Amino acid sequence: MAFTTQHLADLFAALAARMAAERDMLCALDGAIGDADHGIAMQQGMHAAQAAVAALTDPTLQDQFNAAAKGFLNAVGASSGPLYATALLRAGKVAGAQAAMPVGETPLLIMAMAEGIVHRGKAEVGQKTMVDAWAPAAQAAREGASFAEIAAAAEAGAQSTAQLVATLGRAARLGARSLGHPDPGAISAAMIIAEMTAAFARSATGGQT
Amino acid sequence: MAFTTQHLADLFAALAARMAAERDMLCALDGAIGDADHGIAMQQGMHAAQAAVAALTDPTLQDQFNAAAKGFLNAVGASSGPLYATALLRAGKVAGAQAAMPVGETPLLIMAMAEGIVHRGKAEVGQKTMVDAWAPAAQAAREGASFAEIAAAAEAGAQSTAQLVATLGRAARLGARSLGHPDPGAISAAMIIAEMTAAFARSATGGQT
Amino acid sequence: MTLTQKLINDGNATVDEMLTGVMAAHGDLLQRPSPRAIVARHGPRPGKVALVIGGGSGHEPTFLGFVGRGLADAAAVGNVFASPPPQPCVDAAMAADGGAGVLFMYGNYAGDVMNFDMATELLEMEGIEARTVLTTDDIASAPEVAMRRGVAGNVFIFKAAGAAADLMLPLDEVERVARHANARTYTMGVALSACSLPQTRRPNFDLPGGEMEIGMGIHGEPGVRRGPLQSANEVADEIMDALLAEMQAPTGAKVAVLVNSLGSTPLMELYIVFARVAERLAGAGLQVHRALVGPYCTSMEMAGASITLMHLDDELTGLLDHPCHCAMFRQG
Amino acid sequence: MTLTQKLINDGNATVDEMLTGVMAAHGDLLQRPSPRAIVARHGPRPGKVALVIGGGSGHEPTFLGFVGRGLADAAAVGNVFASPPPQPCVDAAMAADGGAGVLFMYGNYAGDVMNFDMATELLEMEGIEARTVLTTDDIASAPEVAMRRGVAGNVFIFKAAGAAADLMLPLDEVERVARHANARTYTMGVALSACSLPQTRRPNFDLPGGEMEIGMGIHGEPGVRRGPLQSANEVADEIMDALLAEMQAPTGAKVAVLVNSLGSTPLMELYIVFARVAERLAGAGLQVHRALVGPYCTSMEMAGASITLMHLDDELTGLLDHPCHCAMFRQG
Ligand SMILES: Nc1ncnc2c1ncn2[C@@H]1O[C@H](COP(=O)(O)OP(=O)(O)O)[C@@H](O)[C@H]1O
Ligand SMILES: Nc1ncnc2c1ncn2[C@@H]1O[C@H](COP(=O)(O)OP(=O)(O)O)[C@@H](O)[C@H]1O
Ligand SMILES: [Mg+2]
Ligand SMILES: [Mg+2]
Ligand SMILES: [Mg+2]
Ligand SMILES: [Mg+2]
Repeated sequence: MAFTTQHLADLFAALAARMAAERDMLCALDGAIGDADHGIAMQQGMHAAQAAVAALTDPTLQDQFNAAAKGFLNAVGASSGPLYATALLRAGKVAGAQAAMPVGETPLLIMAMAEGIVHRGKAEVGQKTMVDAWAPAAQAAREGASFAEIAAAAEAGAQSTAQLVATLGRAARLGARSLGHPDPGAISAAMIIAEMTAAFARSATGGQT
Repeated sequence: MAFTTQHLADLFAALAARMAAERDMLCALDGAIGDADHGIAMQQGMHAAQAAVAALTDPTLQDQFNAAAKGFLNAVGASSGPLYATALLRAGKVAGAQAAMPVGETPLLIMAMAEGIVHRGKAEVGQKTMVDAWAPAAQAAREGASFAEIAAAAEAGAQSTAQLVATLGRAARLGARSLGHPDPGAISAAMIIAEMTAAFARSATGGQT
Repeated sequence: MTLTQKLINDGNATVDEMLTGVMAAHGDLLQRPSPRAIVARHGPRPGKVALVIGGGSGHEPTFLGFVGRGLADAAAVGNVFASPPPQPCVDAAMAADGGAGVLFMYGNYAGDVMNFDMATELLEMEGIEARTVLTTDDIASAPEVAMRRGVAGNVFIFKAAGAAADLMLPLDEVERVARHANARTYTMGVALSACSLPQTRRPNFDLPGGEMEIGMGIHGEPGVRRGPLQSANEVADEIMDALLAEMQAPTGAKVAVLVNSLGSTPLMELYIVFARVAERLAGAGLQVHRALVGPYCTSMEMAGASITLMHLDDELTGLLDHPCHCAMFRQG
Repeated sequence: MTLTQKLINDGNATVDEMLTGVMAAHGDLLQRPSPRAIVARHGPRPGKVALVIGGGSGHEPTFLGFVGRGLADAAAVGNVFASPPPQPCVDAAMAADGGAGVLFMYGNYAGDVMNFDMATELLEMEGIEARTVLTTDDIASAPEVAMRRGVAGNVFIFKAAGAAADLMLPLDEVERVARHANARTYTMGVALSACSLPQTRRPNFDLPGGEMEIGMGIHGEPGVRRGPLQSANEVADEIMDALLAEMQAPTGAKVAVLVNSLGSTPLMELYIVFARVAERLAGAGLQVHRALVGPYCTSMEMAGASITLMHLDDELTGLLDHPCHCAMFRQG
């Protein structure tokens, strides 16, 4: 079974819809420890990514990831922009200039995105950032876990950020006062990973999106 | 029985206390058709008048009214300032440079104040201003009505302003929209006249304030 | 109901404490000859008509912010939303007097008229001639011009008169210019929230969330229409329709524009409004010669904005272009 | 819960519509080479270091209001409270480049650092050297200076660097001046209400009536202490105690002071605060060389204020005195 450009286009549409639906909730989370705009950044970013991908005519998977990266970055800026743009570019490199990739290789996309985010933001696990969702997901992927397990690892990592003290990003200045509040970027990351793994799983069963 | 400088000093103290107590209510009335500050103007004005009078050493009645006029005007400005300053100066002229006046002549003070207010503001009865309280009170005084009747005339006049359309002052621009709201200056005028006539009546019975 | 959040000490002392701060910050430009009179250090001079403005506080930078060389020579400062009493008007006039007469300019409000008129009588006794030009730019405040309030258009009207005085024109001329400027200036505003007097810290009217009031006065005097809050473009269009109809300027005419914040409406929103105003003016074939955008005539923390158009001719254009150097308004 | 009252059209279009208005109002001073880049018409010139500032919108007049001859050559404009992406930073830098290098200056926020750093890499490919000086004046935002946020002190810090660039100093010198200015600038603020993003129109945090938060960031980032709203003097004293302790200036030293509104706090309150600040400075034996009072670095309609002190030396004094002519900030 293959993960095709059609599947990827549908995935970006799903991500845009999901971020639009979660916008106000993510803003509220950011309001507690940051500047209340994370939901807007993710909604605008994924909307732009989806639109940029939809505008392509018979692209390769890499074309799609590159267009999504550029669209996301230029629409958003902020912290999320460079982080997700780098992540998506890395994913594009892995997917390559082809119209489809084996579903069995899609976990590499999660790993590549996690690396891109760490490369750009220099964050380590435990600093209360989106890395706390991406790193465990990548780790699970590396260990050959199922799509469901990868998503679960991301979700657990995201939830764990409530117990962490931020040392990077806007929340860093809060120190101990960031305790008890999950990191908005980690929460949105878990949602993204959930959408991605669900799309991979659907493509595995050949199911239409 | 005489109305003495002691009675007048006590009257200004009573007026200051009354305006302080009614401040927020008068502001609310002014808020409906004006700029919401009438209670502040009357409270500050009567407070200053009372303080200026208290500062005098064996004054005549006219000294007291003049000091009150100056104190009120300089503390307040606004519309109320010139109107009440002029009213108090006129009252002082009538009271004269003496330490007491016959209680039977005190209605002349009401008439003089009403004249002063009309002189300064050029308002006529029916224009929804404090004149709608002062004029009927002065008319009753002219006709030899009792103190209670004078106060009642002022109160009736003040209440009648709710049915009037303003043509002077801030409320004038409202036109018909000022209908239904009493004029704050007329309401405070009725309170002042009530305090004054009560003080006159007390002095008549020789009662201490 | 909670009290409005204000950074103050004593609600009855706000004006005097503000003036202490103004003098501490701008002592190089301003003097304070008496507690409620503010005079320009570099404006008044022998032979020059003294332009003296004033009114209630709470509209800062109007009035005292416009005292300075090239604009007003002095300002009389009242309590919040209350005309100053006659004495500060007299003090301001005497301190600014250059022997060429005094022109009082202020918004058309019953209280201000009574107090400044008393001041004029007192100045007569001092042998100083003081004349008065009332500003009446708020087209929403009454059908007849003579009954209208003076609001944000003061900035342009005072500026024109101040320039005429700075050019050493005689009192007759400065008065003529002032009336001419006022006659060609049109303002209309919209309120999105109330403001609160510092003494009470309670909203001076209530405007439910989701509503706006078109034509509301800068003291919260009721306006002409209350309705659901509309978009910036719809609001700008409603106001511009009224202003353009009133102004009756031929195509090709030049205008000065002020998009003013009533207080808490931020620059971002003012520029969004200005974008539409500029479109509408272009559509009407009018040229924007000068544009001011910002808080020029406020009502403390009231949310909302006003739009002012001054219909320029060559004389007014030159006067608006004249430099001025005030503590809160700088040009040229 | 009702939505915050804003005079806007589309919550997602506020920044672009604002820029349309800014260009309509200030086309004589500003250019817009790309949608989110604003460049001074009269600033950039051959041989001059290009000072390029930028950051999220919602702080107007910061940043774009400080673009003009004598101050910043260009600004990159982000979404509300969001760093601009790299492209507008590149566009602003290329438009302002005079062949003597580019200095990026902006507040120290994770997002801005990532985006401007990407822009720097892109400029390298164009053969343009861009350096960066982060502003870190918010003493409440972290103990270590390097982790602190840049807030209202930007006005003085950018002003000093902009003057150095206008004086045609080389990149090394402009960078040195910028770091020196930042190292001597200290700000702390207090919030009395939240602000709302135009997309959501919901308060970005909740601060119950009767409370204040000391040290809150200009994006509503939580501060150092929340407590009952105190008097202007108590608040000013708490902030001044902290600023003076950080600044460690010897008696007789000169300072520049900014009392800044976060948005809806009116001039009356700022001057009441300034009165106390001036008292405290006099008490500490410090001289006020320059005082700014007004909305210079805002958070849309947030209520509150900040106090900034810049510890001057002869070099910084001269640079602050240097004239500048920006759309929203005029001096000399
Ligand atoms: N250096 C970093 N590395 C990884 N993630 C980061 C970093 N800095 C911030 N983040 C993430 O970005 C999120 C905030 O994103 P967003 O609100 O969109 O941007 P901003 O903070 O500029 O408003 C944080 O919740 C955090 O997860
Ligand atoms: N020309 C006038 N003659 C008599 N009373 C007047 C006149 N103009 C205004 N008033 C009175 O003044 C009152 C308002 O006083 P106040 O609120 O203290 O002053 P301001 O209107 O300047 O805020 C009105 O309610 C009205 O009764
Ligand atoms: Mg954020
Ligand atoms: Mg009133
Ligand atoms: Mg008033
Ligand atoms: Mg942000």
